[in-house]
Amino acid sequence: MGLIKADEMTLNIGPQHPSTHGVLRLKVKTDGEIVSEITPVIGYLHRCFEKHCEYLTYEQVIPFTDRCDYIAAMNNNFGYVVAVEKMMDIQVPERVEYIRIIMAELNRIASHLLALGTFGLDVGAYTPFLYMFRDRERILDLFEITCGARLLYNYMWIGGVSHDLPVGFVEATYRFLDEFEKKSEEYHNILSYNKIFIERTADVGVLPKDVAIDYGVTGPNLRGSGVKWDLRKDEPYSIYEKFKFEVPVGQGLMGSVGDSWDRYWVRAEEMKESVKIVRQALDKMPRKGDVHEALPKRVRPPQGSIYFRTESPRGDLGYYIISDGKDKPVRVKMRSPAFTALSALSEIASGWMLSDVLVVLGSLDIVLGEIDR
Amino acid sequence: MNVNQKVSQIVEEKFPGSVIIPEEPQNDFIQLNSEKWNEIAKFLKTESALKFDSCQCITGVDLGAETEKLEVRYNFHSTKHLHKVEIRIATDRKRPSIPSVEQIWRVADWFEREVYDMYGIRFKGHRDLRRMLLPDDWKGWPLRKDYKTPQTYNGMKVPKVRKGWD
Amino acid sequence: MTIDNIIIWFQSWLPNARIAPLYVAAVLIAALAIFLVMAVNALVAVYAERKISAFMQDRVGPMGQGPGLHAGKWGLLQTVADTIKLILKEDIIPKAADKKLFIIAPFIVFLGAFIALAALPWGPTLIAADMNIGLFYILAVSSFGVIGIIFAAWSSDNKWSLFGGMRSAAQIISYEIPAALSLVAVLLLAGTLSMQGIVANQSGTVWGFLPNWNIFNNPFTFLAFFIYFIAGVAETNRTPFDIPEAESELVAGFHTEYSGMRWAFFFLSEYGNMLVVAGVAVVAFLGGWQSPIDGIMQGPLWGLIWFLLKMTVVILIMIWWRWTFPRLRVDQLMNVAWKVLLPIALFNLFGTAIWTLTIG
Amino acid sequence: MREYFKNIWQTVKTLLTGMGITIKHLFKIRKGNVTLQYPEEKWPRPDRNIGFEPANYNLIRSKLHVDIEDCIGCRKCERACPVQCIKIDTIKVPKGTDLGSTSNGTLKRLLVPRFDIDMTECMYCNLCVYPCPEDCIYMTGGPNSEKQPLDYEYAQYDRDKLIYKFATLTKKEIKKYTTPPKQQELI
Repeated sequence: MGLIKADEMTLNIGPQHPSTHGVLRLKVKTDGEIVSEITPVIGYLHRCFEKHCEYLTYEQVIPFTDRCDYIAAMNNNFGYVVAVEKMMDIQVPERVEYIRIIMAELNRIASHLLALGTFGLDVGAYTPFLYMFRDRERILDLFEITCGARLLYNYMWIGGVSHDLPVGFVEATYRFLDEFEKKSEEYHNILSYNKIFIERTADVGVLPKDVAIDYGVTGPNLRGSGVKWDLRKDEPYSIYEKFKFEVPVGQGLMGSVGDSWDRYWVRAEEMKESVKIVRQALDKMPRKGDVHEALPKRVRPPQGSIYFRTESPRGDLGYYIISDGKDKPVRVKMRSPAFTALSALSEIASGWMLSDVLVVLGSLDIVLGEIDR
Repeated sequence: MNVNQKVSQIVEEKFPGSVIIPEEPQNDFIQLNSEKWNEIAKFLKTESALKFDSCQCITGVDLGAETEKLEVRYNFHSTKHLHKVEIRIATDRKRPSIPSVEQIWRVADWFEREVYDMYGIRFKGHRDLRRMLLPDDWKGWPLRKDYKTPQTYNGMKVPKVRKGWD
Repeated sequence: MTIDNIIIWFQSWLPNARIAPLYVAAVLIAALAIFLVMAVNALVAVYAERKISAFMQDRVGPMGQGPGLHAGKWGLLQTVADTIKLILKEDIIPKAADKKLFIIAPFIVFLGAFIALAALPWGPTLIAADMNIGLFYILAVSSFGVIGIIFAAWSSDNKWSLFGGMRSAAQIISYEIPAALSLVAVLLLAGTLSMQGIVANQSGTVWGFLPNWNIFNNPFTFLAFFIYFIAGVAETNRTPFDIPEAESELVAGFHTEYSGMRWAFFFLSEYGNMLVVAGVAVVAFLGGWQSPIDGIMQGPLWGLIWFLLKMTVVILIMIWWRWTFPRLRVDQLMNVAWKVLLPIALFNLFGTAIWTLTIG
Repeated sequence: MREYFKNIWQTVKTLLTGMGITIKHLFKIRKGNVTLQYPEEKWPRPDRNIGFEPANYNLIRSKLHVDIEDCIGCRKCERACPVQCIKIDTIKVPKGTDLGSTSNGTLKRLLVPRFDIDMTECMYCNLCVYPCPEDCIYMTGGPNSEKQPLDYEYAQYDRDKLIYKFATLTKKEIKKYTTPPKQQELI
C-alpha cells in the first residue's frame, strides 16, 4: 500500500467530447467529482492561418478570416477589412457602412443564439437549443439571399461589399426582427429563469473584474464581470457612433457578479440591443447607392503596420497587419478573443465539479477555429 | 502631447537609456531596449499616470531573414485612462531572447507561448514555455521567413496534395 | 391470470403430471409475456419519445421507415428498424474490460426491471404473481439494477463509465428512501402490501364525486404522489436526473463502452424501469385498474384498458419532463433528495397517519 | 425557513412555465417545424424559406461552372483563387489564326487545352468569378439558372471524379490551330 495514489485521477476531456465545442482537449485532475487542476491543450484545429496570409494577397485573406471564427464570419470579415481600409485610408460609401453594420449585428445575434443554445445543451436542456437553432436559421437564410453562403460568407470586401442587398431584403429583415423579439421572451421562460438552470449556472465559475482584465478577457465575458467596455461604444469604428444602444453588464441578478449566469444573461440582452441597432440601421440606410464605388483598383497598403480591433460577438477581435507596400501582407496576426477567454478557464473553473467545468467552458463561448487559427 | 511621447518620456526618466528613440517623431510606437523590459513592464502596469492594465496583443514579427533580428510587438491598453500604446522590442535572430512579462499580465502566458511556438523566441522567466499550437515534437519555427516547409514529419513523408496537377 | 391459474389450467389438461415441470412451464409462459410487454413498451415508448420530442422542438422526428419505406409516412417502423440494426451490430468488448462482468452487467440491469414487472396488476385478475408483499417486492428488486450498473461501470475500464456508475449508485440509493416513504403513506391507508389489495382499497368515491384514488384521498397522499413520481423519475435515470449518463458531461456514462445488443439491453431496461415506476404510481396513487367513474366500465378488459391508459399518461409526463428541463448537478441532486423530498415525505407520513386516525 | 419554501415554490413555478412552453409547441405540430426531409423535399421549401425564389438570390454558392466557348484564357481566375484549385493551360497560336470570338464579342487569342477545377479543394469563396472579363466562370443556379441550372448534389465515390475538366479541345483541333496557315494549305 502507499504505492498507488488513490485520491486523484487524471481525466482527458476531449479532443472528442460532446461539450468541448470543437476539438479541444482539457487535461484535468479530479478528486472524485471535484476538479483540482485544468490544463487546456489546443492546436488540434491549427490551419496555419498566419502562415497562409504571407502567401495570399489582401483580398484572398478575407475567406480565410471567415474560417477562423466560423460562427461569426461576418464580424471577422468586418474587422479585417476595416483594418486594411484604415491602412489605405479608404472612405467607404454610407450605404456600405450601413449594410456592413446590419450584417455584423445580424451575425452577432446568430452567434449569440448558438452560444446560448449550446450553453443550454451543456447544462442538459435540449429543447432550447433547437429553438435557438431554428431562429438562427432565419438569419442564415437572410445571409444566403445576400451572398449565397450560409456560414462562410466572404461578403465584405476592402472598400465595399461583394453584393448589394437583394430586392426585398429590408422587408424580410423587418419581418424577422418582429418575430424574433416575440420569441426571445420564450427563451427566457424556458431557460433563463428555469430554477434548475439558475442552480447550475449562478455563482458557478465567478470571474472577478480584475482577473478578467488581467487575463485579457473581453466582450460579453468581460461585461458579464461588470465592466462596461464595448468597443462599439468606447472606440466607435465604422459608423457605430450614430446608433443608440445600451451596453448590458452583469449585475449578479441570480448570484454574484461575473458568474456563468451573468455571462449568459449579457449575451441574451445583447441580442436585444443588436435588434435595436439593426432596426435603426434599416430605418436610416440610404435606399440607393453603389456598393462597389470605393473599391480600390489594387490593394497595396502603404508601408507600415496597424493594430486594429473590433467588437466581435466573442470580444475584442484584433488584427495586427504589417505591410511593405506590396500586394501581399508581411504579417497578419489575429488576436482572437476566445484564445484569451480560454486561457482564463483554469483560473476560474478549478475547484469546481466536473459538470461545472463544462458549464464554465460553455459560458465562455469559445470557438476552436478562432483559438487555433 | 500624444500617449506615445508621454509614455516614452516617463519611461526614459525612470529608466534612462532604455528607450531607443524612434527616428521619426510621428511614429506611433515606442522601441525599447530588451534589457530592463521586465521592470519597465511592471512600471507600465503600476505607474498611476500610465496604468496599462490590459495586455491586448503580443505579436511576433520577422521582417525578413536579412534583417538579423526578430521583433516582438506589444499592444497595451489602459481601462483606467483609456489610452493605448504599442511597444516594440527587437532581439537577436541567432539567439532570440526577451524577458517574459507572463507574471505581470497573466494573458501574456499564452501569447508568449504562441510567439515562442512560431518564432522560437525564448522568454526568460516564463514558467511554462512549451509549444502552443504545434505538436511538441515539431521542428523549426514556422513563421520565420527563412523557414522551409519540411518534406517529412517524424519520418513520414508528407504526401503531395494533388497528383498530376502541376 | 396468475401463475397459479395457469398451473391449475395445465392440471385440468394433464391431471397426472407432477407439479414441478408444470410450475416451470407456467413461469416460462409468464416470463415470455412480461418480456413481450417490455419489448413492445420499448418499441412504442421510443417511437413516442422521438416523435413527441420532435414536435416539442419544432421538428418532425423520424419520417423515413414506415409503410412504403423511404417515402413512407410518420416513420412508424423506425424503432423496428433500430432494433434490427442493434441486433445486427458488432458486439465490441474492450480489450482492457473485465470480460465476465462486462458480459453479465446488462442482463443484471435488465433483470431488475424484468422481475419487478411480475408483481404489477394489469387488471382485476391479470397479474403474474399476486404476492402478499407485492409492493415491498417491487421496491426491493427495482433497486437491484444498480448492481448491474456498477458492474458495467467498473468492468468497462473507462473513467467516464466509472463516474457514471458511482453517480448512479449514489442517486438510486438516495431516491429509494423518499420513494419508499411516500409509498408507506399509501400502505397506511390500504393496510396491505399486496398490489391487488391496494387497488381494491381504492374503489368507490371520495367527497361525493372524485374517485376514491389515493391521490385524492387526502392532501397528504396528494403530495406523496408527486414525491413518489419525482423520486421514481430519478430512479429511472431520466432528465432532469440523468446524471449517470449525462451525455454532455460523461459522454454516455456507464454504457459508454457498450454496443449492439448489450447496449440495447440497457435501453430496454431503462424503458422497463419507466414502466415499473409508472405502474407503481398508478397502482399506489391512481387507482390501478379502477375506472375513474365509480360503478361503470369495470371488468377484466376495462381494467386492463384503464391501467394502460393511466400508465401512458404517467409515461408521457416523464417524456415531457425530459425534453423540457436541464440537468441537475450531483450535489444538487442529493440536496433535492435529502433536504427537500425526504423531509416532506416524512411530514406526509406523519400527516397521513394523523388523518387516518382522525378523519379517515 | 421562508427561503426554503420560496425556493421550492420558485422551482415548481419556473418548471411549470417551461413545461407550458414545450406543450404549446407540441400541439403546433406542423406549423412551426423547420425540418427539410431532404431527398424528398428540396430547398427552397415554400413554407420555410423567407419568400425568395432562387432567381432572386444574389448568388448561390453551389458549383463552379465554366462556359468554355467564352473563355479567352486570361488566367485571371487562376490567379485569384486562394487555394489554387483552378488550373489553366494556354497555347499561343500563330498570327492570323481565327479562333472565333466570345459571346461578348471579344476576339479569342489563345487556345485553352486545359481548364480544370478541383472541387475537392474549392472553398466556395467566389473570388474567381469577379475578375473574369467574359463572365464565363460562375456558380450554377440562382441568378445564373438560365445559363446553368442549380447543381449542388455532385457527391462522388472517387475523389478524382470531382476534378472537373471543362476544356473540350481535342488533340486534332489543337494541331489544326497550331500549325501555321501556310502549312495548312499544304496539308
